[in-house]
Amino acid sequence: MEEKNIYKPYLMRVEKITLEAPGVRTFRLKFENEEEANAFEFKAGQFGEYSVIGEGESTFCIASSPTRKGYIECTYREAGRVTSALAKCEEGDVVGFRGPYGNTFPIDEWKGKSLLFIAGGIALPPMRCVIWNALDTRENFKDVTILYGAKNVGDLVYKNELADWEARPDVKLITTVDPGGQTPDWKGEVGFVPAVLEKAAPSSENTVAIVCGPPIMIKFTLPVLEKLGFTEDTIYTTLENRMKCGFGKCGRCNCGPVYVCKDGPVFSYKQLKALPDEY
Amino acid sequence: MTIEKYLVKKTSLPVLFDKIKASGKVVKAPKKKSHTTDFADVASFSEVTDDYIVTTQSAKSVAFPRVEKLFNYVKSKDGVQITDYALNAIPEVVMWGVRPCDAAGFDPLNAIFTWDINDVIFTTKLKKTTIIGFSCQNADENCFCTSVGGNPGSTQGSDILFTKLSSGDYLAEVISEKGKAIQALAPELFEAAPSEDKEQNLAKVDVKFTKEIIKEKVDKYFESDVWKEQAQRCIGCGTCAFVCPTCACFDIQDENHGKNGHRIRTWDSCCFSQFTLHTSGHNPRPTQDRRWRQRIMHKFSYMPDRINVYGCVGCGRCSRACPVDMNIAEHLTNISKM
Amino acid sequence: MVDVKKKAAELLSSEAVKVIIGYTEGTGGKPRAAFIQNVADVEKLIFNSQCVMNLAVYLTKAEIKKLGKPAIVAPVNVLRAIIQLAFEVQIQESDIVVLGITPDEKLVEFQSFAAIESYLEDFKMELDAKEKETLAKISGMSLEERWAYWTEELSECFKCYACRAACPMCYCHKCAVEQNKPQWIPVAAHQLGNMEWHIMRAMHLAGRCVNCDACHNACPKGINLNFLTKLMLADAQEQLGYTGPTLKEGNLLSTYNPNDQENFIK
Amino acid sequence: MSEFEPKIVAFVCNWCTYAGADLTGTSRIKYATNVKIVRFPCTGRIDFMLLLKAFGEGADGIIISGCHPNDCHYTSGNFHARRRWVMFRGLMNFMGIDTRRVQFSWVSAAEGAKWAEIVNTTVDEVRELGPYTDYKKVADYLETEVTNG
Repeated sequence: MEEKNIYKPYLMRVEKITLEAPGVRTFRLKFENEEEANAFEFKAGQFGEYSVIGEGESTFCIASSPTRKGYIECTYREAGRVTSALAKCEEGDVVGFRGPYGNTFPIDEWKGKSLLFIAGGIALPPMRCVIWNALDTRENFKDVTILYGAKNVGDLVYKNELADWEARPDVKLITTVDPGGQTPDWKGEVGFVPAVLEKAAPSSENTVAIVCGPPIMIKFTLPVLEKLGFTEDTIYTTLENRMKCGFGKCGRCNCGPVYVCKDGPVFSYKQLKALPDEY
Repeated sequence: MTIEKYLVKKTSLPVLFDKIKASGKVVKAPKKKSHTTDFADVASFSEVTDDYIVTTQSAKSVAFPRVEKLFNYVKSKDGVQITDYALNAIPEVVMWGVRPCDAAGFDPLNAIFTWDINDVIFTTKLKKTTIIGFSCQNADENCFCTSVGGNPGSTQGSDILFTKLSSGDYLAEVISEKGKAIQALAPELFEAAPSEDKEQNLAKVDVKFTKEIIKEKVDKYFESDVWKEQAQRCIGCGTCAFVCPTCACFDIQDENHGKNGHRIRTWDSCCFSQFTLHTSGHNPRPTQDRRWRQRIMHKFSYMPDRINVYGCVGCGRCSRACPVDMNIAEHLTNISKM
Repeated sequence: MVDVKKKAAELLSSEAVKVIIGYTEGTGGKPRAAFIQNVADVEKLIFNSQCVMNLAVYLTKAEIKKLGKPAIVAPVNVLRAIIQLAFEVQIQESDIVVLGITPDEKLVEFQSFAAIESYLEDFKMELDAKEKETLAKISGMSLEERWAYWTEELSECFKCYACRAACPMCYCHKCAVEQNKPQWIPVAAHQLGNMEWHIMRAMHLAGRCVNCDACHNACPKGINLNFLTKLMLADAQEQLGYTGPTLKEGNLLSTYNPNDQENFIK
Repeated sequence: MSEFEPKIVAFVCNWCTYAGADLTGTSRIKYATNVKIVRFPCTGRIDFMLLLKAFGEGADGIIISGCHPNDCHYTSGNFHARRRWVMFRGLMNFMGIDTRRVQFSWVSAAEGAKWAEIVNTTVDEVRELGPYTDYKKVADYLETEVTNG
């Protein structure tokens, strides 16, 4: 085994900061060290430990697609100590990154199938990597449908990209906001994600559904998907649990014997059903 | 290597001890402190005590200390500079007076820290540690090593194991190359093996259950009220985890000192209510019975399933230290009878 | 004990309470807390001089609250904690039944918290001779010796927070030591982290500590951390006229007297 | 060898002492430059942890100052603070933290001269005591220790 301090992060320069929604930012990070940049590889669905040196580490997925080389992106909402410190970072600042950790979306197995993405609120970022990965290799897939909902219009993240997807003829985008969250000029749907999904009724034939969102959304979306004919091994989600190390040592992310950091974060609905209720 | 047996006279022990000290190695041994008996740096053999069932804390801190600097950093206007952990500065340490249960505890720790990814800080420290075990002549009601596959004279994990014989002299079993290296410091002290049987000089520890039975039961009773019943009086401190020889859960924190700082690893415990708490306020293990279940399941189900080793060596430290008498042997015995 | 058991059985069978929080036989001759929900189990209740754990710590625990209305076996240290908790609005008179118990195991019934308060008037919260002696011994050291004593003593701490978990007054869901915006106290159990944790603990218990020694009894390392709170108690009594937990006045540090001493202020 | 210059941190209330210190300046009264002033809304807001942080970061002495009794902008903040300091001083002293290095005072907005005097005498006294290393050493623990149990 390589004798390397596994806790030592790569140093990354914040190249670009995008304010996505109140308190939600996307950082584009570039390696300080070119060798590290060249050696770095990841796949859609993996996560990392991002750190503000002096404040600590925080776990987020890698929100950019592996098809876009030379940088990684993360999107986070300001909440705890580390994310508050990240929010104070400016372009040009240096942050730490360890990773990539965890498993990946089985995107190679999905070739020739249609993809249905369903996301709620701040849960679009963990899915964005696989969306872009699919769109950058668009020829491998049949229909691509994205259903994205948030509490209100302001909370929708990646507004520019939503507009891109909207404009693309090869993507069907449905956006929705919770009742009362719409603005006068809102053109999308109004309603909760499960209801909008039921109304849109996308075909389940030869289709994989990728769902990510708050537990309550997941809880009500899965039955709708089953009703639409999706089976438990054609539905995928990505979990998050509190983590410190990212590689199965710190002892807090496990759901029963399954470690979200090692066996996840990507799980099929079939796997999810077998997990004890510890997520 | 095969185990080599020798006789080491009672009077030779201090000589051996001094030779080890003189070799420049750091020697930690059980020492009577103001309130407890624990491993500590000792100046001379006279400070070493043999009057203990087990030390209050386990020997694990030699490789997994309660605070570990992972690396240092300096922040400046232009960025950050990281000074990596100096692995070559780790000293050679001899742990003297380690009980067989404690010595066995390094196996599960090692399994955790090398699971797929090698934690070189831990493994380098362990590599540089020599364990001189002393088998047990005494046990108390909290001991249950024999129920989890150990025994009071087990050589597992030790580099040399001493067993006190009826004459007061010691049977020395040299188990590993590291043990041989210690022997080589004073080969003349290691005399021809005694004929006396080792077993009759060991403490008697009754078998209360087997670890396999516990695994079978806990796997079956994940959703059971037994966890609630057992955890009722648990007050959610971290004592059990901190005295445990195999508990490895940790937290990672940054500590600043002006522009300088360290990223450190500190002990943490699955019994703390905040251990799994998400920033959003959601807690996957919201109640103490879930946390207690995690503690037992981790040791007796998840670890054997995932890394092929049980996470309990039966030292009974958690039972002795628990402020509310959460006696693990009692709880496990009850589980085994379910 | 007979009348305590009888009363406990009555309360359970009439469903006046759902659980009796008391002491029972533990392992190795040690008593432990018991949560008795069946009349048949009332026989398991015990009381002796070893029952020093402060059961009041369970009154604020969510898992125990879920069991339903409790009756609690309460020697003086528990009674004091109940008064302090009541003053801090952590428990309501209607939510618990208090079964007072004397050192010779006699039942003392209380109709109200006020009755407990007046009962406690006969048990002034004062340091005993031995405690005073230890305080005097430490205070008698030179400044350097005191600092050396406490850094040595507290360096043993590995921050398992058993002291906090066993303390009936430490009921905060998120302790100040866990606040990390900003991080007041280092998380790590090194000298500074330990020193500041124990100073903070003592300060947050000033005028609230009921001197039950639960913290010290819980400490796996046997640290004399209870003498920090004992010192606070002695100081509060001597300098601010503090007498003990009460339902009437505010907490020591959330109230003031315009005539408080200020000989140290220029 | 240059003479030891103590580093003093002053935690002061906005309404009285900070204004008083302002007056010291506008009155052109000279006083020791060793002091770094940190302004708070009220002495009642000055947490005891701040003193420990100051010592940990290398302060040799600390001044805590606010409104005279009955003059508090918020009526009773200074009364509460006074009680806290009674208790905290006792604890510091008991633990061997040098309370001679912590000076409490009431300085009103009109007492520019008193502020100068408090600072000057505190600086002199702390200079006499020398650098405060006890607490700093504990705070530097991680800098010096490689391993610990």
